[in-house]
Formats: sequence, structure tokens, C-alpha cells
Amino acid sequence: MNITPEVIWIWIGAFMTLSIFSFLYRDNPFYRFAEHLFVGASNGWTVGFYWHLVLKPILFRPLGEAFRTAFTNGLSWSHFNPAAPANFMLIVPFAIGMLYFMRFVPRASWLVRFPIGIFMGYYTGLAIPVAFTGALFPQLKGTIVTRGSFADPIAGLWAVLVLIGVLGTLIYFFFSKEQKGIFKIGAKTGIVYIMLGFGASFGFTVMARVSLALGRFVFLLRDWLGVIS
Amino acid sequence: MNLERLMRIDRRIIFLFTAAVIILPLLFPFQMPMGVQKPTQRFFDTVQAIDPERQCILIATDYLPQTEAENHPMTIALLRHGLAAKIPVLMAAMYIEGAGLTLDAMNRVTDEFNARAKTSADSVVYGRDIVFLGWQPPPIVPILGMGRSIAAVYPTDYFGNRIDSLRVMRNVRNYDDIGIVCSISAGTMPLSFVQYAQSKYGVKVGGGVTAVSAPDYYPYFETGQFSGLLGGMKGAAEYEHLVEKTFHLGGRMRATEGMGAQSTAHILIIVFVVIGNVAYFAGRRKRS
Amino acid sequence: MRRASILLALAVTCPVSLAAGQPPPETRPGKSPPAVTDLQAADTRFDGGSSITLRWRGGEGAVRFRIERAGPEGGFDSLDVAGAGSSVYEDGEATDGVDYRYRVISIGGMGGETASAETGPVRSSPQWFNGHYTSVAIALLVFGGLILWFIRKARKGIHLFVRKIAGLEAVDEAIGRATEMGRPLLYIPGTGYIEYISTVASLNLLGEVGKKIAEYGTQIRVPVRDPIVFTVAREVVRGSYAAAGRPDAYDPESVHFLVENALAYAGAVSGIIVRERPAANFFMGFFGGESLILSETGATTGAIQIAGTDQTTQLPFFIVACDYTLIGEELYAASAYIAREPLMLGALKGQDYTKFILVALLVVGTLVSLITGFDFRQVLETSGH
Amino acid sequence: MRDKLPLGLLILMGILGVTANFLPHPIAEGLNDYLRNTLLRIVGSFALILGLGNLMLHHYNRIKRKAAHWRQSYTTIVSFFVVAAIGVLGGARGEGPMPTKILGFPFDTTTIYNKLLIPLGATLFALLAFYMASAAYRSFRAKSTMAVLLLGSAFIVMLGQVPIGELISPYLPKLSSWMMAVPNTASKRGIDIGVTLGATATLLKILTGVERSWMGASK
Repeated sequence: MNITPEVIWIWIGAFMTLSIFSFLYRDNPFYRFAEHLFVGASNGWTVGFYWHLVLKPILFRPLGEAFRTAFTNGLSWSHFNPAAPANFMLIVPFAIGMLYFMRFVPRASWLVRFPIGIFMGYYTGLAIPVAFTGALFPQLKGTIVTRGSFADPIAGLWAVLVLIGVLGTLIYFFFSKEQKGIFKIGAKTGIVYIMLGFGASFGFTVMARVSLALGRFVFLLRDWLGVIS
Repeated sequence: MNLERLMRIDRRIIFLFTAAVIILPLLFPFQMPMGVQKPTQRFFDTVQAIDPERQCILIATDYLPQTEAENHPMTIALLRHGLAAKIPVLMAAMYIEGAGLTLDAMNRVTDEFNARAKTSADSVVYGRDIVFLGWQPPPIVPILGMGRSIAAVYPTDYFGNRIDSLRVMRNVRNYDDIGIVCSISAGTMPLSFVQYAQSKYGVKVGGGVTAVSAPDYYPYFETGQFSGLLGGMKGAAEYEHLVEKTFHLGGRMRATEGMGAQSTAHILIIVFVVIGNVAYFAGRRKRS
Repeated sequence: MRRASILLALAVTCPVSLAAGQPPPETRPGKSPPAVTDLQAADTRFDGGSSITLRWRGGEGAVRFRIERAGPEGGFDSLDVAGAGSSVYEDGEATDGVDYRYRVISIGGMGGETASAETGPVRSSPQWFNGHYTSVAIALLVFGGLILWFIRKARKGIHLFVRKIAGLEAVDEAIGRATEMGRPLLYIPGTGYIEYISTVASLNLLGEVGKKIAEYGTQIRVPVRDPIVFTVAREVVRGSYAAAGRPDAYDPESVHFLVENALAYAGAVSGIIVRERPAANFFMGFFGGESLILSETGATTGAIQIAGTDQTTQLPFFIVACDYTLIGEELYAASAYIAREPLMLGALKGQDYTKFILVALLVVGTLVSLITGFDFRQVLETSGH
Repeated sequence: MRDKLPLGLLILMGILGVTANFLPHPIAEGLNDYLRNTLLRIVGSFALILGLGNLMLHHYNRIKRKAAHWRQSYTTIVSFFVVAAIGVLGGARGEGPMPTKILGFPFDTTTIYNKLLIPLGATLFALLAFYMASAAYRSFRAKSTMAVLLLGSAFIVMLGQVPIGELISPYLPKLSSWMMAVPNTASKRGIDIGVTLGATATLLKILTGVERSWMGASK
């Protein structure tokens, strides 16, 4: 067999594949090695990714450029325009980022709340209207039964069944009412739909997961061992 | 036999059986009878209806080795269909990470056809029957740009040949000359083709998607925005089946073989559930 | 996901100027299709400017339309093409405040062309509020108002009933078990980012679980996948120990960052589960395919497992592999339920009333649509098209 | 002040986030672009640095303590620094100052990703096929009506997807699609609607300061 770089990498891949699979038998040194390597190597990969896509192009290079032009051409207003390609305003996000490290300074440790608050506030805020336009409204729209739903009577019947299921599921999630009377009927309907839906979802995913395992075995048997063509 | 012991069966035995039912059908392939669903049939018919003198097909891939088992057989089946029907095939990788797999599919099918060919007309010649356009980031650029001019988006092919030096490309300018764009994807690329290429330039789009994402695509097929849809390995197997039935090419049908393993795995799980329940009820009766 | 969205952002924002450098329209012989009629151009509503929308009628038989534009001076230039059957086109490359005129050329199958009448001058301009979202804004205000009103009511000390949630009743049992066995409790705050609200809900619950852990003097392990979530989780657990009056018992190593790659994370947590054998595993928040890797590994160690997620595709796996599962909204209610703090329960009450409004909306919407024939779904339209 | 100042900032940022979707004006869009693409990305990178430092410290302590399997901690530390160096110094495609190919053997980040990380990740994901089998065996017991519903619909869909289902009955694939289209859609929708409400309530609780566990210890 010719030892080409490709072959070496395939052997490495095969070793890793078998090491991970060995976990199915029990925890063992091979799995531990593959697991720790996976954590180390993908963190290392992330560093390269952040360096080339975030830190270098949007922080260090523009900031360095700002210092360079400020020294050679003198300060100008554009150095303080956050939208300019080279500006000193980048020191602000830099400083906010540094506040994370205040955790190690006991007296100033509360400052770590600033970067955390910025992230929590902005991203939770951003997510809500998106959930309304992307999920809530389309789901409600899709659930309402109209005359158009009955263009095909069977499809209309299914649409009514979907509506009943959605109503039941919503009632199941009422927290401030004891599940009694009409609430009991609604909640029962809801949980029946939920169980049927979850079963279907489970069964549906089996196929995709088996394909994944199939892909790994094809790699082992074809690319590595060459016993199948 | 003590049924109660079955209830506490070591799960490693289950794992062993699972591995066996996946590996054995790979080593000893068998075929299952195959029913073809509407989205697959429509896909096949659309390709079949292309006039090879006027139009070609474009296979745009974006998937990584993770979903190779599902997506790769689709690419190969479509390639074989195109070449067997003498329709020129253009290939494009939407991301560079997938270019290796695209190349693999092309080489595999080219070798297969040429091993069988008796005359030069039967064989597959790069540049005459097939072209690999390569990769141009970001994907929106080729998706939109090919509506105007393919040569403008891909000045050279993957191997660095000038596009206008390739024979196929003399008759192919833009989407008008493409019978169907086959977007084989592990993500949402087929939707991008529908939103930008199909709605704007009217080119037909077929999607080849993973089993998990297939339900998200069916509505678009129902509205006619997709001219065909292959969902997961089952869709690929159905397409292989249609190609084989029409052209009798012989050779490996990877998804069809995979369906053997899929079926045995599904049956195994069902058998296990049945055994588990029998053991459970037997144990309960004994206790009561 | 964030990585993918960066790539997507690059892909989408990369300017594609297809209109530039087009040759002048050539006139070809052939049967000409009819011209389009009623061509209207107007500033695109509710947008950030730089966009003018054209609408027209007719043009049947054209295989496509060529859109042409003329600036303040000079003649018409080809701008773009629109497919057969289209009757609307959005020119997204206008400069705000500049007058443009438009015309649409119908192109026939044989190449024949017919031009429409040209429009009068139009300009584009930006707007401050996206009116398509009016209904969303109203819904947010109504819902927000209800919740705030109930929080206020709760402040006055009115008792609010909350029904039993089995999965949350089991939290005490799980912590108790960990304490008895002298083994740690593993808390996974999901594999999502901070912008997934389920992550935030999970961190809130972590705060409550952390307080009990601190009271009982049990150990907790929180390996985290996302660095930002890690920074928050660390503060939350530290805060819990302080709130329980045992700040010294806090072990700084109990919350630690692991790895961003979700599969590497699943592999490493599986390792923690089999090696350290936590007595109780909590899987709360956003989960992808790794849900079953974690919960099935946990099931082999005999740990008591409580899971909760809003991901409907992963819920079935948690249900089969865990002892208790919080479904969707139950996860969001969790921290309020355990804390039993009136203010938080007030929010829960507000949620229920909104749910009641939505149930009524679905029923009324359906009845109105079926009886009057009016398509009620239009009321919920959030896009301009 | 230590509570109010951060909370005030969070409220301000929260309002910016909520309104971002409603304001198409270029000034608002520009501000949001700046926040998302510059400020938050830079700040987020510092969280990563903090996290990685924490991970390295964690493994360093394990080695120092000679905790169980402490030698494996070297694997993580060494592989982290080696791959990070290749990434930063070697460049994404080997265009950096550090060589990423020795004697024709490539080890640039793209190769490492495709040939090392993908096999590892794909195999971990492939474990799911096995776990599904064992989870189904253990848990799909017809103990109650609810369990029967779960089990029954899983059976139908599993059979409906493979050719054998068609052999048993031509209606199985149809029934399987129906299960996905009706009960699955309905329950998913109901859950998703509830989740949106729960998420909104969570946001409001944070913005009104009712829920403030994110602030940690109040000292």
C-alpha cells in the first residue's frame, strides 16, 4: 500500500472513529484520548476562527491602523467616528470586553455585570419580536380554519383536527387553573396530541440517525479497509 | 426461558445487534421492492423531459461528509441519469468544503461510464458531456449571477480551464439553457435557489435534502416551487430505482443498498420494543 | 449557529451589482407581446430607503420583463429582469431623494419586445417605523401589559394559584438524592447561546437549584458550551451560594467552560457522566441532536434525570431517556415555580391570560372565517407582500 | 449603584434589541449593525478568551491535583495550543508565516477540520443510532395509555419510511405522513406558541428586574 498523506489522514480518521465507537462498550483510554483531543483541537480551531474573522479584521487591524495614521498624519475627526475603517472608538468594546476579567479583582468584581448585562439585554430583547413574527403569528395563521381549507374536504377535516390539537395543547399548558372540568378535557386532548406527535417525531428521526451510523461504517469499510467498493 | 432477565438485558447486546444489522447489509447487499413517491417521480420526469440538444442540467452541491450517506447517492444518481440520457451535466460546489465530494462523484460516475463504453460517443468526455464549474463564494453570487451569464460568474472551471474553451459551454449561457437546477444540500440552499433563481429567472429547481429537513420542504413542492424533491436516503434510493428501471446501467446503487440497512435497523428496533414489552408484561403477571 | 449566521450575513450583505455593465437593449425581430399597463412606481413603504416598488398589470404572453430606469438626466438603462407572470418589482438600488423614471419592457418568446408607458418621477426615502409590524407591536404591548399588571397585582400580595408540575416537584427529590449519596449534581444549561431565551430560562432555574444545593451542602457541576453563557452561569451559581448565606462554600471550579463544538461538548459531558457518576443530571435549555447522547449516557449510570427544553424535535428523546421532562413552556415557568416568589408567579398568570386570548382568537378567527367567508388570517399578516 | 447601573444598561440594551426589528431607518439600522457586527462580536471574543483560560486552568489543576485520568489533561492542553498555533500562524489555507505542510503532509486548519474534527463529530453523532435502539428498548413499554400512543405512532412512522412498510400495507406510508402532518404539527404548534409566551415573560421579568439571578452575588 502506498503511504500518501491521504492514507495517513484516513488512518487517523479510522482510529478516531473506532476510539469513539469503543465508548459503546465502556469508558476506556482510547475514548478518553479521543474525547480530550476533540475538546482541545476544536477549541484550538475556534481560536483560529475568531482570530481571522473577528479579532484581527474588526479589532486589532483597524485599531493599529488608527494609531499608525494618527502618528503619521496627525489626529483627525475620523479617528473618533465608530463607522470609519480606522478609529479609536474600538477601544470602547475592547474595554467592555476587558471588564470580564474584573472577576479576578475582588473589589471591582461587580463590573463584570456590564458585559453580561449588555449581552443579556440586547439578545433577549432582539429575540422576542423575532419569535412573534417568525413563530407566533405564522403558527396562529396556519391554524385558523377558513372556507379555503375545505377546497379539499379531507384536507379540511385534517385542518380542523390540527386546530383541535393546538387548542388542546395550549390548554394543557394553563398553569393557573386546576385541570378540572372543561380544562381537564382540553388538557387530556392536548396530551394525547403531544404523545402522538412525539412518537411520530421519534420514529421519523430514526431514519436520519441510522444514515449517520451507516456513513461511519461506509467510511471504515470502504475508505479505510477497502472491503466494499 | 426466563423472560424477566430479558428486561435487564445488557444494552451492549443491543448495540452489537444494531451494528450487525447495519454492517451486514453493507457487506452483503440485498434489494428491497421500492415504491416511488410523487416528489421523486416528478424530479425524474422533469429531467427526463429535457431536450439534450437544447438544455443541460446543473447539479449544485453543498454537503459535508457528515451527510454523505444521504446526499452523495443523490448526486451520483442524478449524474448517471443525465449522462445516460445524453444530457450535458454542469456541476458546482456551493462551498469549498464540499468540492472534494463533488469531484469524487464526478470521477466515480465518469469512470463507471467509460469502463462500459464501446465507442467514443458512448464514453463520457470532460468538457463535452460534463463540466465542473468549481466554487465561487458567497453562494448568492452564482445563484443570482447564473441568471445572466454563467461565464461571468465562473470565468474558469475547477481545473482552471477557461469556460469558453469547453464545448458544452458554447450552447450554455445562463439559466435559460438549464433544464433543472438540482440543489443537493444538507442545509437551506435549495430554498435560496427557489427564492432567487426560480422566482426571478423561472428556472426549474429540484431539491435533494436530508431526511430530517424534508418535512420543511414539502410545502414548497406542493406549491410547485420545487420541480422535484428527494428526501433523505429513501428519496435517493427511489431515484436510483427509476434510473435503473429506465436505463439498465447496472452497477452499485448505494442508497438502495443503504435502504437495506435502514430497513433492517428499523425492524430491529421494532423487534426489540416488542421483546421488551413481552418481557415487561410477563414479569408483571408473575409478580401479581 | 452563530458561525453559520456570520457566513450567511457575509453571503447576504455582499453586494451583487448585476445591473452594471449591461449592453444596450438590442431589438430583435419576432412577434411582440402586449405592453404592460397601469405601471406605477412608488417609494417602498416601511423600509430603510433606497428602494422603489413598481407594480403593473397585463403583459400576458411575455416570457420575462426587463425593467429599465432613467435618472434625473439621461436616458433609460436596463436595470434587471423579472420572470414571466410577475407584476411587481422592487428596485433596491435607488439613491434617496433622487428622481427616477421607470418603464417595463415585455419580452416575447421569439425575442420581440414592447415597452410600456414610462412613470412619472419618483423618489425613495427611509421610514422610522415598519408598519407591517403594527400587529406585532400591538400584541407585544397587550401581552407585556398583562404581565406587568399581574406583577403589580402580585406585589400587593394577592395569592395566585399555580397547578402542580411533576417535573419540578422532582427537583427537590433529585437534590436530596445527590446529598444522600454524597455525589455531585450535574447541571447542563443547554447547548444554545444567550440569545436563545431557553438558555436564559435555564440560567434562572440554575439560580434556584444553586440555592438549594448551597443549603444542602451538595456539590454542583456546570460544564458550559458557550463562553458568554459560561460568564453568566458563573455569576448565577456564585450568587446562589451568597443568597443561601454560604458564599465560602462556592467552588470556583464548579462552573467551567468546555468547548464550543456541540459534539465535542456532548462527548466530553458523556465522559464526565460515566467517570464522576453524578447522582442527578439536569438537562435544561436548548438542545440539538446531542440530547439523546447525554440523556442515554446518563441513564446507564442510574442517575435521576430531569430534562427540559423548548425544542420539539428533541423532546421525544428526553421523554424516553429521562425520569421527568419539562415540556416547552414548563421550562420557562420553572424558576418562578421553584422560587414561589409572588412577582414571578404574577408573570405566570399574565402568560395564562394571554394564552386564553390566543385560544379565543383561534376559535373566533375560525368561526368568522367559516361563517362570513372573510379570511381572518389577513389580520395576522406581518409581511408587506 | 452596583445593582442599578448594570440593570439600567441592560434595560437600555433590551429596548434597543426589541425595537431593532421595528425601525427600518438607516440611523437605527446603522446602530444595530454596529452593535451586532462590531461591539458584541468583540466583547464576545473576550468571553471566549476568559472561557478558554478557565478550561486551561481547570486542566492545569487536574494535573496538579493528580485527579483521576489526569494525564489526559495533557492531551487537551497540547492539542489546543498546537491547533490554535496552526490556525493563527498558519492561516486558514496555509497563507500565514507558519508552514502547514511538511514533506507533502498537509495539516492546515481546513485539513484538520475535515480529516480530524469531522470524523470525530460524525462518529459521536453516529452513536445516536445505537442510543435510539437502547432507549426504545428500555422506555417503549406499554405501561399506560400515553405510553401506548407514543409507542404506536413511533411504530407507524418507523415502518412507513422503509420499503418493508409498503409490503405490510400500502396505507402505512400514508398513515405515517398523516401522523407527521396532523398530530405532530398540532402539538408542535401548540408548544411553540406557549414557548413564545414563556420567552416573552422571561424577557419582561429580566427587564423589570424581577428576575436578577444573572447579576450573581449582590456584593
